[in-house]
Amino acid sequence: MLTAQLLYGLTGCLIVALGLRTVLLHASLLHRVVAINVLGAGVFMILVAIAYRGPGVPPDPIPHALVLTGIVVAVSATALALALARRLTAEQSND
Amino acid sequence: MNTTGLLVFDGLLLISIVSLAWSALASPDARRSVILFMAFGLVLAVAWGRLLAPDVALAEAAIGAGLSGALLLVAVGEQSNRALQDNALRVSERNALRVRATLQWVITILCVALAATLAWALVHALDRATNERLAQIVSENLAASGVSNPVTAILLNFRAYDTLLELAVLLTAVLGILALGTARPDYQRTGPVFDGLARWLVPVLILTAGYLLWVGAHAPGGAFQAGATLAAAAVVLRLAGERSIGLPQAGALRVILAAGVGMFLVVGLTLLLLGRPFLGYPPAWAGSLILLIESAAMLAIAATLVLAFLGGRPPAIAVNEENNRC
Amino acid sequence: MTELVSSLMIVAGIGFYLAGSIGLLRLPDLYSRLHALTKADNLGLGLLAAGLALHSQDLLVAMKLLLVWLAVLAASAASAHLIARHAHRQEAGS
Amino acid sequence: MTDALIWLVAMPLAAALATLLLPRHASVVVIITGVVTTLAGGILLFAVGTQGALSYEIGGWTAGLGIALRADGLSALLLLMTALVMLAASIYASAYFSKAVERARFWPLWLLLWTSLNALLLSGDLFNLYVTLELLGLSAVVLASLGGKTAAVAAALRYLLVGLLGSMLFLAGVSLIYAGYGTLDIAALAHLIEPGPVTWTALALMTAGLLLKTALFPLHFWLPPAHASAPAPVSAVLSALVVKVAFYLVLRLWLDVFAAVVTGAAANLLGVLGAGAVLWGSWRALRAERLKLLAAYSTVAQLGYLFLFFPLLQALPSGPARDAAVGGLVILALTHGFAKAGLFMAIGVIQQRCGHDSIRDLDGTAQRLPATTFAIALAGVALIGLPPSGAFLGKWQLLAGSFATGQWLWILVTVAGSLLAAAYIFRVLGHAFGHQAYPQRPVTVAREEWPALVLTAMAMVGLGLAGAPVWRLLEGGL
Repeated sequence: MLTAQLLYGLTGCLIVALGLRTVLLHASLLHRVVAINVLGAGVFMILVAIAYRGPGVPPDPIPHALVLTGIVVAVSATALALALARRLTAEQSND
Repeated sequence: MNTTGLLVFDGLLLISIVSLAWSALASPDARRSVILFMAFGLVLAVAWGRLLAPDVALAEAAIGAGLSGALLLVAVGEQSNRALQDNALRVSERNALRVRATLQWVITILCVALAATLAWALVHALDRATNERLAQIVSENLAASGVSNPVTAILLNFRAYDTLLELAVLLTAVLGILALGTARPDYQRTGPVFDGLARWLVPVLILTAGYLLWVGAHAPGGAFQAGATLAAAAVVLRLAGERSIGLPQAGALRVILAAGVGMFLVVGLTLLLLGRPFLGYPPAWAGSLILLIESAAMLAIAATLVLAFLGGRPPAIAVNEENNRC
Repeated sequence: MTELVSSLMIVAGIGFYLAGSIGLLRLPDLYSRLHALTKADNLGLGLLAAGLALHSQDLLVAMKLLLVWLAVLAASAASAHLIARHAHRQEAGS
Repeated sequence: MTDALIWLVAMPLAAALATLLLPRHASVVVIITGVVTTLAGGILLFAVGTQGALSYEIGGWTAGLGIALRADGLSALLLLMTALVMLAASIYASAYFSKAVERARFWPLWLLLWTSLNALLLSGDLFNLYVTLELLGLSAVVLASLGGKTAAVAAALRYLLVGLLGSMLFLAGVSLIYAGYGTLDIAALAHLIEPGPVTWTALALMTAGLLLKTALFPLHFWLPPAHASAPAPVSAVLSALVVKVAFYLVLRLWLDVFAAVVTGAAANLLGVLGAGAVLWGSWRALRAERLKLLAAYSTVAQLGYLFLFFPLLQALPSGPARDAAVGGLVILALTHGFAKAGLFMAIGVIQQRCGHDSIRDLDGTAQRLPATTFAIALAGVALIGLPPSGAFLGKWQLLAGSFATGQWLWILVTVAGSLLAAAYIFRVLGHAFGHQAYPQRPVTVAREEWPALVLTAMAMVGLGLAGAPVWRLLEGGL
């Protein structure tokens, strides 16, 4: 086990927990959207840490590909959440 | 570099990542929170670079921090967007506040427990270190994949089906955005300084997008990074107050949005009808087919991200749809 | 020799960054903060890029670093201008 | 033959693009898709029945390096149900949305949802499952928001956040699995799996994510508002299919992939949550003022029954008794799918024709919309679990398994839940039968009323009679 793998992997775990806490705490919608992105970044960090093989050694490319997919999915979901919030504001002001 | 130096660097990097994440989540001010989140993404990109994941670093900087940040920032900037900034729980009574404080503690303890469990499992998982095998298989098959960048080989050949569905996710999101509302009003023109910047930045960004798309075959890059860069060019134009930001009219726009999934399906199903497996490229053709799919995907991704930034149907589409009404 | 020069430039660059960051935290108003940030950081990045270019001993890498510096220079100049103008207009408005 | 697997995903996806580019011909495209997917589903079911489980390696890469699609009895049955329910709901939707602009927005998203349902049921790769879950979640959210009013948008937004949290937890579990086992392929993983911190934590994370998505009590809070405020055809598939495929994934993980490491205590926990769902969901359905809310809470309760099977299956030794219980579980899930889809469509007809869905003001509906009222009655019989509905067979197996393993608690819960279901169904029917003159024709608005009628009849008669073949298909499967 490499020190860097461990350091980055454990930080990933911490960031997941930080994100989850804000999601569950009924913060404002914006904070929850940011928090889900942070949570995702924590998971991605775990994946990238798993892939690392030490300096000078080519890393495992599979987690990298998974993280790339995950980043795109996350931005799609964020964009949709913001569009829904915008519509909600519009509907509320109509009521 | 010596090990101690690297360790100090890792330590500083991780401390700044955690503190940026914490302050982005803890800051009550929405705008500050978003800006800290963007900084978090950028520092994260440095971490990906440190862990020898340049493809991820590029995507994180362009999409994770850049465009997500821009989307969040423009949403926060809309003063009228109350739904975004209202607290979900409108509690004013003291009693409710006390309950809330207890809840806060329970959730915090729960999250600490989660972090500990995750860490415990991860340490055990890293101890086993069994995933050498699959990385080995990837490098053995790389020659037949049509590209020499292993990440691109996985995304567009070995696990191309994931990417097909991922493009379907993007399509779903953009159709949702188009269904939910109309675009935000145009910005005012920003004046000569920003115009000057935009005038040379936009061509450079378009050029960079083309380069990233092309280089993805053998070095870090690819359709997603290229698409995000292309979208960034349109965002710069829009911020400069341009009305036309490169989006085509309604019909052509629909074709572009469908192009990412569409090209994938055309290639996959054509191969299927020719007696090969779905998306089973012949090795001799693999490189060209991947570039073809990636080019279409880049346009679809760029158009999707731009529409997400606009926040809804551009005026042209909105008018077109009204005419269709029965 | 080049190694020494490049290291000195990198250290000097970091020094400018540090000064810029302290300025951002300690200076009293927005304009002086902007002033500290853009000037010091642009110079710091320039020194850093030059140091790294020397270190790499490769013309292509040096060109890329130069491009990075120029891009940041343009972007920070334009954004500092926008921020300052916005602040100025708000002051004038209120 | 195995090409049917990829066509089941490619067909609705291609149709989504076709309806996006050619909105004028959308209805034709959708009906063709429905017929073709139903045929493909039938062929697949037949093939699985005769040849056993099928798999298809995408791109020709061996599973592990690439992604494999897999179908066994369980997934083939659910695929066919998906095709039938989606086909019926599509016909209903073409009548439900009256404006061209509404339909132009609806069809591509509808077909993307359809794609994700099929892709999820066929996927043999953990990360690919994450992507299909996101596609499912996002398309379902957009469709649920098409109602457009404040309530619908607010519910959709909450639905989106819950769904995202669920898929992120799932992905965290997948990451741990990859770290520990070095593979994402489900079949390979099933052979490698062994007890330990990695496996337990990963299973717990993935299950937590999926329980959020399948709305198991007490994680059901998002479901009633989202399902009750969506357009009726969307509510139908949200309740009948979308939560059901998330449940399918729990089943797949617990009984197949992770079967070797699941403990009795964990299965009991799911059972207790299921019991909570049955009682709470049924009680809230009884108290609901609106038909749609009643149907949504009834979904919470019906999902609860499915989770009651977990402690039984854990306790039963493999053999005919356990196979019978698995069959009962699947029949119950299928029956609920047909019945609930039919119920929501019938409610949709009432809502559009009467302008409301308030239960108290239903008087005379039986005279104005006899076929629809009949569909509600049929669905109600299936939800209560009376013979000859498939649910009767399912609940019978639930009771038989509880007797066999001495787990008396589940018997009490099942009986109490069924009595509550009878109460809320008869409350609706009691209001629906008023005193007005009968019309000339039983079916008054064909395209809207027939789909609900056919689906609920499937739940009642079709599945009641088709019990034996279902059991044969599942034999030795899980």
